[in-house]
Amino acid sequence: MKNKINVYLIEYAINAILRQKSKSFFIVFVFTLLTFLLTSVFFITNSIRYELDSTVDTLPQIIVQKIKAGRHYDIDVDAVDNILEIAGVSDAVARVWGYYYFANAGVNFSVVGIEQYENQYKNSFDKIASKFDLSEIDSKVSMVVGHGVKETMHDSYYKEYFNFIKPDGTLKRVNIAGVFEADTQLESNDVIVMSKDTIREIFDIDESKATDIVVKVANPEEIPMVVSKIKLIYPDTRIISSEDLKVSYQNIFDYKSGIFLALFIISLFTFFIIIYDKSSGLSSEEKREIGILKAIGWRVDDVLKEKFYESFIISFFAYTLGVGFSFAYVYIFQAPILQNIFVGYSQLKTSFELPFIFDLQTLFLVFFLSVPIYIAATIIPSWKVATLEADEVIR
Amino acid sequence: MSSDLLKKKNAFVELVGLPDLAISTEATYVRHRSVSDIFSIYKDDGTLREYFPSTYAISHSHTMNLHSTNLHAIKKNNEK
Amino acid sequence: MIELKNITKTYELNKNDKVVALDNVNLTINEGELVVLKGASGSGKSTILSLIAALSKPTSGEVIVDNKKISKLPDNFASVYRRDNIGFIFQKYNLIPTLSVKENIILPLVPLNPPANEIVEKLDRVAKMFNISHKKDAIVRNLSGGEQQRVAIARANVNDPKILIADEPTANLDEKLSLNFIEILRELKALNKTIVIATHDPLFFDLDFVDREIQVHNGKIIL
Amino acid sequence: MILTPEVLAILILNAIFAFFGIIAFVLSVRIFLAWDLNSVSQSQYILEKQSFLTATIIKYIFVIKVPLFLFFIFTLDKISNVLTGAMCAAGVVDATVYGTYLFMLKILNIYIFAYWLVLHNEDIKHENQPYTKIKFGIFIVAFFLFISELILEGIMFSSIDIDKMVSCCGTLYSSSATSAISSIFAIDTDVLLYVFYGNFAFIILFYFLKQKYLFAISNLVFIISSIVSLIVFFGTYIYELPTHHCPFCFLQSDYYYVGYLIYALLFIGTFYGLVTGFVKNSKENIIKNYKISMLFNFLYVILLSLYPIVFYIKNGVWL
Repeated sequence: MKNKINVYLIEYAINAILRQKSKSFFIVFVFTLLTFLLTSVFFITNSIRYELDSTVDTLPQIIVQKIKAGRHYDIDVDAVDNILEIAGVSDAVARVWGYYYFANAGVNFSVVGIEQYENQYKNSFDKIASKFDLSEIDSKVSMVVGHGVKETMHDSYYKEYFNFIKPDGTLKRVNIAGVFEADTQLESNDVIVMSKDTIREIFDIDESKATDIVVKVANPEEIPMVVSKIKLIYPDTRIISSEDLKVSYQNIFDYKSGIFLALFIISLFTFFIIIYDKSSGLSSEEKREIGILKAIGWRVDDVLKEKFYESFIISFFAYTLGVGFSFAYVYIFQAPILQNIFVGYSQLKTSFELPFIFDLQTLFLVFFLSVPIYIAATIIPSWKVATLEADEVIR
Repeated sequence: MSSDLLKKKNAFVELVGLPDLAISTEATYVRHRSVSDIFSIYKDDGTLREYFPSTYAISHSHTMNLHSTNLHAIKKNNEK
Repeated sequence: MIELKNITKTYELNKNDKVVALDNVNLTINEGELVVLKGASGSGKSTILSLIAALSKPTSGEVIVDNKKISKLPDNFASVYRRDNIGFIFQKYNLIPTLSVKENIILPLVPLNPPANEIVEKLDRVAKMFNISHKKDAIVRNLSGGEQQRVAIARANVNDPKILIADEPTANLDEKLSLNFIEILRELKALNKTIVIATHDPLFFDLDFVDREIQVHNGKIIL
Repeated sequence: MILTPEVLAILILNAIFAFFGIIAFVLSVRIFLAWDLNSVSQSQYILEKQSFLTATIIKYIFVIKVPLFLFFIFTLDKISNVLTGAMCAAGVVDATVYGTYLFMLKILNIYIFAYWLVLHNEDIKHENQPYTKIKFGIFIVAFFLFISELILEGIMFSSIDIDKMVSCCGTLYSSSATSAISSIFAIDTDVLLYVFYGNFAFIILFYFLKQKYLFAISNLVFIISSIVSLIVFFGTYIYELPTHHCPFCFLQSDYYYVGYLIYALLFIGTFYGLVTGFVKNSKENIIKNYKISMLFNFLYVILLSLYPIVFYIKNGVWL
């Protein structure tokens, strides 16, 4: 058992790869492209998931929705008082929010209502919104919009205000008081924040109804208990905890990149069948070469080892190249084109930066999906080569 | 991500209380899918099929609803 | 030293068609002897060489080298035996054209993974011996025929084998180079190596340092 | 069904393993039945060539299998995020009835494959290849274990129900639980430690006596006694928590991945210990195996013993 690395054999293997320039180039090119694509998809999903995970903890721990006939329905505001009485609940707020479809641009805005004149909101507005005038949101009917919303409204010549169409067909004019900072585009792009009263007017929601109720629990250990109690009081509700959301994210991304992977595997195998074919068809040149090696004393195991080095070097090189390219592509160039799969073709384009995540497991994952499969494709051809009749060289 | 930016983002999410990223706004059920239900695809149109590229990559949860009812947790607690 | 006992070798072309390459051949070659196998192509000379080198196995009979039965060695051990005992000089040099002279010469050493100084030592010895030191880093493809021949001989000797086997060594050489080769052979013979040459080149006949000439005809040795 | 990319990758590699495994199996059967080194027939010659392919395939599977085993644990750890209640790999293993068997089968197979490779290396050192028939015979048996591992793995992943609550390792490996594993907690800790260190003392004794069979057997027992004592006693000191017994959690980054070191030491130490008894070997090789086994077992014992000692020095009490 010699564990020393045989430098001369590696040198020979590299020479053998370089000797077949066009074949090696083809393999490296396709292999790099495949690993590049796969790694890029993983990197993008990882970044998006990281973005979600880093903010999910600030969400309210529990969201209570009313379900009627299997569909989401407006919940009674009175429920807040009952929920507040449950031990462990530190806060419960009835929220009003919804989607406003802006037909001109063909997009949905997420319209979120907040309580007016609340100091805590003003503080956070200071932090996250620019061009913002406090007095204006207090005195007039106004809203703070995301960057994408502002752009879309501008395109339709709404610069100072916007006319919402109410369910009865009349218009509701709301002034644009401020814009959320571009930094938070990934979260805020399509959001409009305005007072609850204005929202109720636009969507025609009764004072006694709300979209959902968010509940804050001081001790996270108590969340399941609180959930079950709410469920007992209101059997017609669906209760989502922030823990559920996390699990749901993980599932979604795994599921989706899993499907991508499943499709990807087909192209991977096609490639390896080509490799198998290419490495099985030996030129007389190659046959002679192996014959020489065996005649001058190379064992079958030595030839196999050399062939293994060859395929390992070429596949590992291409793997590193592919991963390197995708690092640059995703994190330096922000994944042009491929990003579209994730952001869709909506009109409200966000421009955002994918946060840099170094995830060792992804690298392992892509490694296991490429290098061993490639080496597997070369096992049988290598064996055929290594056990060729050596006496042909002198026959 | 700088901690400053992270703080800003967290402040925004806390204000709005909606969990998802604004990267798919084509259909209501894609944005904030975690707080919508599996039927919400039909809200836009009864015959709608998933056809947006972004619903392919990011869609509403497939496993969430069973979970979110927390039936198991409740059962467990009731047994106790 | 080398003993072929009742060797028969048949090649199966297909199930019903067999070619008898060697038919009950007995041959003994002593240590330090230079033997020339003569005969037309297809007569069985090359088969004898490949049996001595354990490149192929006899259909029946035994090959014994240095008191060791090599005719039934498993593949890997046959290779080790060749590496330690046999130097090969082929008809077409059989070098790897894109490698340098140095890399070609050390090829037999590569699987052993010896320390660097051992490689340099062995390389220098044979490169000096066969007058190729000055071209050590040249790519083989760019060398002249004579130089390539010397590289091939250097490679065959890099492990200092006891037995040298040459298969039609002068078939691709002009007369001047062939005479050069014969001079080299004389030197090798002086080093007390056992040399077996298969050839039909008349230049080898009646040389003063050839110990024996053996005529092979239709798979049989004619004395 | 759980369709994460990691699980898919494992399944794909399993498919490749199965494909090559079947080739190796068919060839092994042929070689096992018809191997005759003295024959000069064409068929024997072909068999000799095929033995190279079989050996290459087995080497390939083993070389990929070992890092893949770590990746498998890695994956279980990741899936544990999705399964509510599971905090680490143990929860996932317990999520289905197949988990525990799969795990044991995986470890067994790694031992068998490693054993096969040692046998193979020894075999090809000799001109008459004395172990060829035995080693391919062993592979025929190993193949069935291997295939059942692959099938079991597929079944396990497909039967994990993401919506099902699973037990966290806290309830699995605690003295109050009633699972099969928990029965080991009935053993008195003192007795267990006597067995563990006593076992190790026997290993040292047989090392100096050079009793290779006894050495191998005491190594075999050592696998069991060390894993049990790891769960019952040493684990609690790694976590510095008297109630935490999980043998998987210390594979996580919170404990500096020390678990990989622990299991690697144990595997290498006991494996070479077993090799001394089960593979006929040249004298110097046996001595080398003795030394490797002794060294790694020694490091294992030292490493584990350090945890309680350091804890005692730091806190002045035992758990």
